[in-house]
Amino acid sequence: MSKSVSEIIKEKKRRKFLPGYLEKAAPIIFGICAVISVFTTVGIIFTLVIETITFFNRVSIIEFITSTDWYPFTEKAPSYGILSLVSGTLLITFIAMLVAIPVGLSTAIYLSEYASERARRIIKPILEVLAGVPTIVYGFFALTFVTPLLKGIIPGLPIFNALSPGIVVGIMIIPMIASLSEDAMSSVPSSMREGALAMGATKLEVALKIVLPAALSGIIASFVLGISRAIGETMIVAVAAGSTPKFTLDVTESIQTMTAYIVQVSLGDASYGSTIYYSIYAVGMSLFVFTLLMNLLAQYISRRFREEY
Amino acid sequence: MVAREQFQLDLKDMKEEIIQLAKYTEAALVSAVDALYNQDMALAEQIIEKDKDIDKKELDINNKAILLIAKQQPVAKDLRRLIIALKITTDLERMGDHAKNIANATIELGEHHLLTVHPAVRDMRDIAIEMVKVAVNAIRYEDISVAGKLSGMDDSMDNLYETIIREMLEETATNPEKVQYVMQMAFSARYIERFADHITNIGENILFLVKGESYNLN
Amino acid sequence: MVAREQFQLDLKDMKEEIIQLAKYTEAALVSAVDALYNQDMALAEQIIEKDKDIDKKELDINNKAILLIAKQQPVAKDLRRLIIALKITTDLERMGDHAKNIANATIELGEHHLLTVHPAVRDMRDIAIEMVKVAVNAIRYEDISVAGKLSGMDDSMDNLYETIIREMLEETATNPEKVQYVMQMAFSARYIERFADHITNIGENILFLVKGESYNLN
Amino acid sequence: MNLVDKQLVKNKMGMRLIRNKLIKQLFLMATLFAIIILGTLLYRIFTQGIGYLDWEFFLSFASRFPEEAGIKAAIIGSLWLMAITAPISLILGVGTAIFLEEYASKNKWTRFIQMNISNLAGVPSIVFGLLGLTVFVRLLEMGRSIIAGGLTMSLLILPIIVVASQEAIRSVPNDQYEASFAMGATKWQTIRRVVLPAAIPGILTGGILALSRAIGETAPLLMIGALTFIAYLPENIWSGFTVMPIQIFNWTSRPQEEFHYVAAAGIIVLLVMLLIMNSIAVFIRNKFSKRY
Amino acid sequence: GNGDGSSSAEEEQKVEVDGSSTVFPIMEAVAEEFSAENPDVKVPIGVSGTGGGFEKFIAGETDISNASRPIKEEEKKLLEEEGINYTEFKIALDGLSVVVNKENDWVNQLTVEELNKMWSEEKGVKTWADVRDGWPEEEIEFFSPGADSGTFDYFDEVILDGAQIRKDAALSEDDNVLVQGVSGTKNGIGYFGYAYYLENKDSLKVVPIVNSSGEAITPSQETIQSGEYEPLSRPMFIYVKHESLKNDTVYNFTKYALENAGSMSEAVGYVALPDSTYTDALNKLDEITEK
Amino acid sequence: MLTVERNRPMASSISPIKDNSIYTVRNFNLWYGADHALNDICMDIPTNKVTAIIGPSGCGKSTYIKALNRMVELVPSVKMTGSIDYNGQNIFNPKFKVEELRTSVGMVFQKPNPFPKSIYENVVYGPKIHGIKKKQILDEVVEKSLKGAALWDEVKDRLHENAFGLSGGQQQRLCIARCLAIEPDVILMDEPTSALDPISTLKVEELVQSLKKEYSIVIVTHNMQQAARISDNTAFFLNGEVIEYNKTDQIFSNPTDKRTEDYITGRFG
Amino acid sequence: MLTVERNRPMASSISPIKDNSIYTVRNFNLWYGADHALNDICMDIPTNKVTAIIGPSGCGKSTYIKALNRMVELVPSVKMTGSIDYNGQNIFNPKFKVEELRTSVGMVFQKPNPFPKSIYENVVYGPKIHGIKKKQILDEVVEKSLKGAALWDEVKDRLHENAFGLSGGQQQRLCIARCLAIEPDVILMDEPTSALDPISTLKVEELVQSLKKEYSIVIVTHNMQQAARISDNTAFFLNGEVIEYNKTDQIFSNPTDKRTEDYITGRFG
Ligand SMILES: Nc1ncnc2c1ncn2[C@@H]1O[C@H](COP(=O)(O)OP(=O)(O)OP(=O)(O)O)[C@@H](O)[C@H]1O
Ligand SMILES: Nc1ncnc2c1ncn2[C@@H]1O[C@H](COP(=O)(O)OP(=O)(O)OP(=O)(O)O)[C@@H](O)[C@H]1O
Ligand SMILES: [Mg+2]
Ligand SMILES: [Mg+2]
Ligand SMILES: O=P([O-])([O-])[O-]
Repeated sequence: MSKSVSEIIKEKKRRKFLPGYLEKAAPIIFGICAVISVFTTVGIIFTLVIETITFFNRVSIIEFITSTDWYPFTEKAPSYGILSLVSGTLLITFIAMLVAIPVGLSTAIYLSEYASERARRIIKPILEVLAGVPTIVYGFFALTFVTPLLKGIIPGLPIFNALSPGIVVGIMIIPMIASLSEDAMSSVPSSMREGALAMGATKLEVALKIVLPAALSGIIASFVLGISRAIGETMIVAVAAGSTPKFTLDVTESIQTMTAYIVQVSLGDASYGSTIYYSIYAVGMSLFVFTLLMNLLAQYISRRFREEY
Repeated sequence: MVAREQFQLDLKDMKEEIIQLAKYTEAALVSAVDALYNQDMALAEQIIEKDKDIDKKELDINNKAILLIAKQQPVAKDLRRLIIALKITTDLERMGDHAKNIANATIELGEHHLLTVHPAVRDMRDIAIEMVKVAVNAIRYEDISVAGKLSGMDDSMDNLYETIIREMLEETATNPEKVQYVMQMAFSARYIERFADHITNIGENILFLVKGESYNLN
Repeated sequence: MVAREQFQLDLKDMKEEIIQLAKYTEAALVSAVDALYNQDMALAEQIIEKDKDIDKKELDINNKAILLIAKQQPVAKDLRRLIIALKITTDLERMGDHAKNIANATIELGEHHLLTVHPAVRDMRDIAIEMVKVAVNAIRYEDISVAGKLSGMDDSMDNLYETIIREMLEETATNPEKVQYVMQMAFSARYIERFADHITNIGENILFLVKGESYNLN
Repeated sequence: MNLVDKQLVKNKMGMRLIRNKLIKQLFLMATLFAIIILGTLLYRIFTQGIGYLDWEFFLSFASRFPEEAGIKAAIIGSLWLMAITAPISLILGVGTAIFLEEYASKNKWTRFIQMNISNLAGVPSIVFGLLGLTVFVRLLEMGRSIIAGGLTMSLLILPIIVVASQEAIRSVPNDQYEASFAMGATKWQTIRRVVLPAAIPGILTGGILALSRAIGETAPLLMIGALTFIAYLPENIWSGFTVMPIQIFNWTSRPQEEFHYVAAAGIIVLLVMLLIMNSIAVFIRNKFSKRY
Repeated sequence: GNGDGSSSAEEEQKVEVDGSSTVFPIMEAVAEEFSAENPDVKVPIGVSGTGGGFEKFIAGETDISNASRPIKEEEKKLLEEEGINYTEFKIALDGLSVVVNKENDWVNQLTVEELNKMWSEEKGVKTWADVRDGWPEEEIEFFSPGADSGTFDYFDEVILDGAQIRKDAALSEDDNVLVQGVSGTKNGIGYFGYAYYLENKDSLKVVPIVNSSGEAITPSQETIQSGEYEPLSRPMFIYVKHESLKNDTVYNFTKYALENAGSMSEAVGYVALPDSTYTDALNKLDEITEK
Repeated sequence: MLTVERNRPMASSISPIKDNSIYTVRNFNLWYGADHALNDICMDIPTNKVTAIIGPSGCGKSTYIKALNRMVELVPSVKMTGSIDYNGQNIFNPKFKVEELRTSVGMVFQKPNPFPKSIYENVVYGPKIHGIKKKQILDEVVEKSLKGAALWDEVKDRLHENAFGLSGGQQQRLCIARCLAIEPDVILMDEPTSALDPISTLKVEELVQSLKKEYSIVIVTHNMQQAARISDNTAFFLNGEVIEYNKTDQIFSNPTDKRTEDYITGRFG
Repeated sequence: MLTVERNRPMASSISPIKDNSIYTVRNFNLWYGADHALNDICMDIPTNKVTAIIGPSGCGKSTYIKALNRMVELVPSVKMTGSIDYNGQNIFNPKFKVEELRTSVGMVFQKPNPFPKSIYENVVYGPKIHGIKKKQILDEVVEKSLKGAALWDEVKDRLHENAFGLSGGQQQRLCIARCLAIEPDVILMDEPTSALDPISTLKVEELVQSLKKEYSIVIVTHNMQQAARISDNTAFFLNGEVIEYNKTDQIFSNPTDKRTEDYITGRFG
């Protein structure tokens, strides 16, 4: 070598200026990126709040929060009681989670603890496809397949009901819960499994008493995401639950969710500037607050249950 | 916190065994000198027999020390403890040999010879035994102040030895026929002198153990 | 793959140094016997002086061996190599001492004494030197077949020694005034005999090195 | 003293093993349940749609005749949308992730941003539609253009990408940083040459999965008023556009049954597209995932 | 008239259409044909709903707004405020068809009063027997388009006079879903656009409605066009911005739409207006543009 | 699948002592797919002794002890022939329940792997899954096991804190306590100190030596001095074979096989 | 922030030899928050020697060598006083660029940490970030560094394969090669063999010994025998203080301080 590397390096050092600037610019650039995410939230809140204020100038906020009647379209005495939309949303979410959590979690446990590596490699992508099917497809699946099936079991079940779309929303989020929970469970170090197996534990005991608790925060995170998806799901409900806002806990009744309402109005006839028009922002705001609370709760829970390893 | 408990115990055991061995050699010397004085052939034979035990014991301690080195990776003082165990036992074995040599000389001299043993030989023995005791304490307490004493004692031993040899030679000059006997006697004195030298070596070893440097007390 | 290269080198160096030391003692013995025969006081003095080097060398090898044990955690044969290094050097040092003792005897005898040295002492020396050579080979090649030979040689050494002592005593009987000289002479023979004993010890050590068990060749 | 009753342990063993077996079957059934449903769904879609799936379908615009209706505009529209969404969301998302993981000191502000992001990930897509309508379409006067749709979608999937990228960056072991710093590399050099290359598989996988969410989304685009019929291809980011899910939605709500089959054909195309994207993600995951 | 305006060179050849999803199929068909003849012209059509369409129309974003109901007062006011002049054109008719299940062999016709009685919240009809004596005492199930659709609006206005529709009616935004509902429910009754009935003739039974002249009329091309089928026949509109008509492309498209609306609406399942209506409309168009 | 392939004459290395054996391994072979990881192992493991297994990386040490409690079966591609008798029963006998085997044969792993639970819960995990529910017994078990693992004094005041708060050495002793809680007969240890610092290592080593009064212990280690320090017998593995199996003192002072010597003196193959 | 607090009389342990020193550390103190991790360190590190640092876990060994190339600053809560001179220049002098320091002071870590790139790319990482782009020079650098790290023969035919395919020991030597590529003067090693098996450990040890001809090496280890084997001088740390710093032979045969002796003989505190 003509010149030693360290000499070359010293020479280069003397001549370089640019990296210094890059070095200083980088955190600022990335900081701006981060701030944009904050702006997104600000944007959402700003958007929602402005229009929501207009709405509450016309409709009493008390009525909005406490009334159980949601009949915005009657010209004579429209009533805006969000509770019926909330109950619809909760009903769907509840049914969905009732389906998705046991099935999704069971699937996750099966894949992570029992299935062979090969089976896992095949089944997981299949489940992910299930997650990718457009929701409108699920909607018709609920209406034309699940509802008739349910009618066989529950005679007199109306064609529009909360049960069928609830189940299908559940089916739609099974892959999400299964896949994320499986990720959480398979990232539990195998040394822990070995520790338990070596004491004579069965696979079931390992799964339920070791892996599940250790992966709990990840699993709860998957539930939360699932619940968020269920709350935010629009098309399935719009197609199969009817669009009758009702304050009810009866799963056989037709209901309407917050999201379905927003879509209904935004595709519908209500004129711009009408109270109905502003009501979608109020509903959107409620939805946002709803998910915010949910997420805070979830974060609290997952912090509480986190088992560090 | 006391760590390496087992190793500590092993080292302690070894020390005890070494002290034991020292005591054997001491006993051998006492018996040997007694046999010499009393022309006690049986005792002499017994000493020769018993020396085998001492040899075995030496081998034993040796092997243990080597095993401990192999298994415990000792360093510094621990290592020196084991190294001097090897050295001290070699010395002790030689001391045993010297006692045996005296017993051999006793047998060589045979029963009923008329030669009186030079009384100072007893003094030599006494010094030697005193030295063994000192050495045992030095070993037991790893005490260099005690070990230092050995050097002085060895000096008086050397003086005694020279006196004895001189006086015996003078005697030979008057009793030429006794030459062979005197020779054996001289050798015996020499053996005790060598016995003491080895004890001095033990002292040196203790110094090495404690200070980590080699000394020459002779 | 050769691992622990440095350690291997260190072990080899140590072996060379031991052989070197053996050669020194050999030379010392040769000189000592020469001085004895030729009543060469200067040479004797020189030997006594040189013994200090041997002592230093012994200490040196000793320390190196201990350091290597401390630093390299040897086990099995490696460990035995270092252990016997300790033992062999002790023997070699003693062998040097014996050469020195002969030189001392030479000085004690003084110049111009009329005593002729027993010619067999030369033979003893020759056997001893032969034994040193054998031992050096045993060390160098870690060869037990060679080491085995030492036992036989030591036996002829012992025989020679006994012959010499016997003949000298006979001579004394005729020349009682020479008693002191004979005694020195006898001691000298004894020193050579001990010299050989130590070589036999070296053989034992090589056996121990190779076989991992202790033997007694004496 | 034996505290553990060995006999008891032995006795209980049988029951435990049986329970293990039974519940395993239960888990297996749950897994099969999901798969059977998928099978049913796909079967229905394929039997309906396959007849309409020909070359023409890809090369034609929408039409009032089911036989002539095609998905060209929607596919191209979806691609345009992705062309906007992908770079914007990736750049913003990865940038945010780098900021949060590498530069931000762990204080209240970063915690706030962090919480904000994980919260955004849970906000329903329709709310993003409202945001896009108000901010991009109206406030910034972008109209119902590709850019407005793309930006809306970008914001929608931004949190997903941020979280995935953070995860990927965080999983680059600390010793990699140390190695780089110890050679005299600067922070930015370390990020660019060590962290990002190592994190890229994770980022891409997360990114593709997020994009496949975006490509199937209907609601927010309905909100901002994406078009339904266009008989031409968009020319630039200011053009109007339609996307596959909207086209499918439109077809399904037609009275003529034939259009429902056309919709099924559209769904097949969408599914295949999703499948391709997922496979790419899986491929990246398998191919580039490095074990530390 | 083809573009003679010198301005056409620099103006973009584009017509922005948005609005009702009901009107969408007609305009889609028109645009499809128009584009085939004028490949350089772009006619994007959105479906923001009638209300959403007007919103954009008011914002000045569109040239033509499709509507399945006439413009409302507040919308007019806003347009006025914005200074936007426009003209309303009827382009087709839809006959809201009242249908029952195929197995329903008792309902052969219904009067407006009966419909009113059945669909009102207050009147408390539960079973068929409550509607007309002799009909079975089986509970009726109601299906209706969503409350925010033009179809619902029209029905509500014409039959219920704007009163509250019964709350137990199953509402759906998607008329196909209603088809499914009625054809799958023995005691179901519902109403929706004529096209949805036409497509599902085989699985549904349409109910003749007694008109103001006392005749029970079954909805069909002829009865709707001729106006016999009333009051459930409703017009559909496009609103065109005057300002846009100055652009030849828009003018041409509008003209083309009015010329072809009749045939196109029939093609997609609606009913054409009488020819004269289109002729009048074309005249009006020329008036506006002074051509 | 598991049959004794052939009956070769028993090697002298089968057993270094004449005591009772808890394990009798005969002609045991193991393959990972086509990879022959253990080759014709014959080896008796004595009761209440510490048996060390040493050998270079990849020689099959872990595979071997994982075979002893059939943990190796968790690897899907594993095939085996030959027999392993535990207390006179072939562990591959279909009637022999693997869970039972693992209950009486405890295992401690290279990296401490406590469960992410409290110290208390870690220890009672075993008893609990085996159906012991009484709080009082569990409390006793915890105290006894932790004392047995020489950890009681250090943790008795924080039994309900998370086990991850313990130091590495404490975690490893906790894993040993967890293992003691079900009162096994044998404890298998796979390099239990290789993740620990020297102090913790010494503590665990001392623990192992004190445990052998009540348990038979098999310990894999690639720290030869460790094997030398704590074991009674040592087996040297190379390329899946037992090269030499003998009293530890013998192995470390004077091994019979050249390869053993090369290995223990750090010269390797 | 960085001032010489007081000028205590220099301890005899500052330097075991009279040679040139590459580092001169005086009264160096370091705190993690309120935790006093290094206490008044005075220590000269000689050129072209291997200096070992031993001490129980948590005594501050890693902290100390990370202070030598200022990697310790990556921990936000760190505060320091005293001086560290590198080649006569105070490394905390604001003019002294930390990147330059780290360029001439290489570091090798406990766990081999190659980048997930090809072997070639790993080695040229350093030169590349320092602006060397010429393929020909880079090729030479790769060959030279890999040869220097005694790895060339093993990998020369697969330079473009991923470094993760190498064994642990090879990875560690690759990390050393990577470090050599920018031709540092000093190499700091923090327990470079604690994650390696015995064979790899020996290889790395031998490499270290051969490297000292050209580099000054500081190696942290808690394997005392390793320190004994490969270092020229050894410093014993305890609770953030240098208890004894002397020639290695001296430390391991006859340490001056009782605590040193207790530590090296395995008796601790
Ligand atoms: N799960 C596995 N699949 C395939 N081969 C394996 C598996 N586990 C180990 N092997 C192979 O079997 C052989 C023995 O591995 P084993 O883990 O038993 O070695 P070891 O002696 O424990 O080594 P180490 O000291 O590194 O832990 C090795 O060649 C290894 O590559
Ligand atoms: N990042 C840090 N923040 C706070 N304290 C730290 C940090 N790193 C180390 N310490 C503390 O400083 C002291 C010295 O730690 P250091 O890592 O230097 O020890 P060490 O001698 O290298 O130990 P080991 O042998 O375990 O690596 C310890 O008490 C440790 O708890
Ligand atoms: Mg292993
Ligand atoms: Mg450290
Ligand atoms: O889409 P609409 O026709 O119901 O307004």
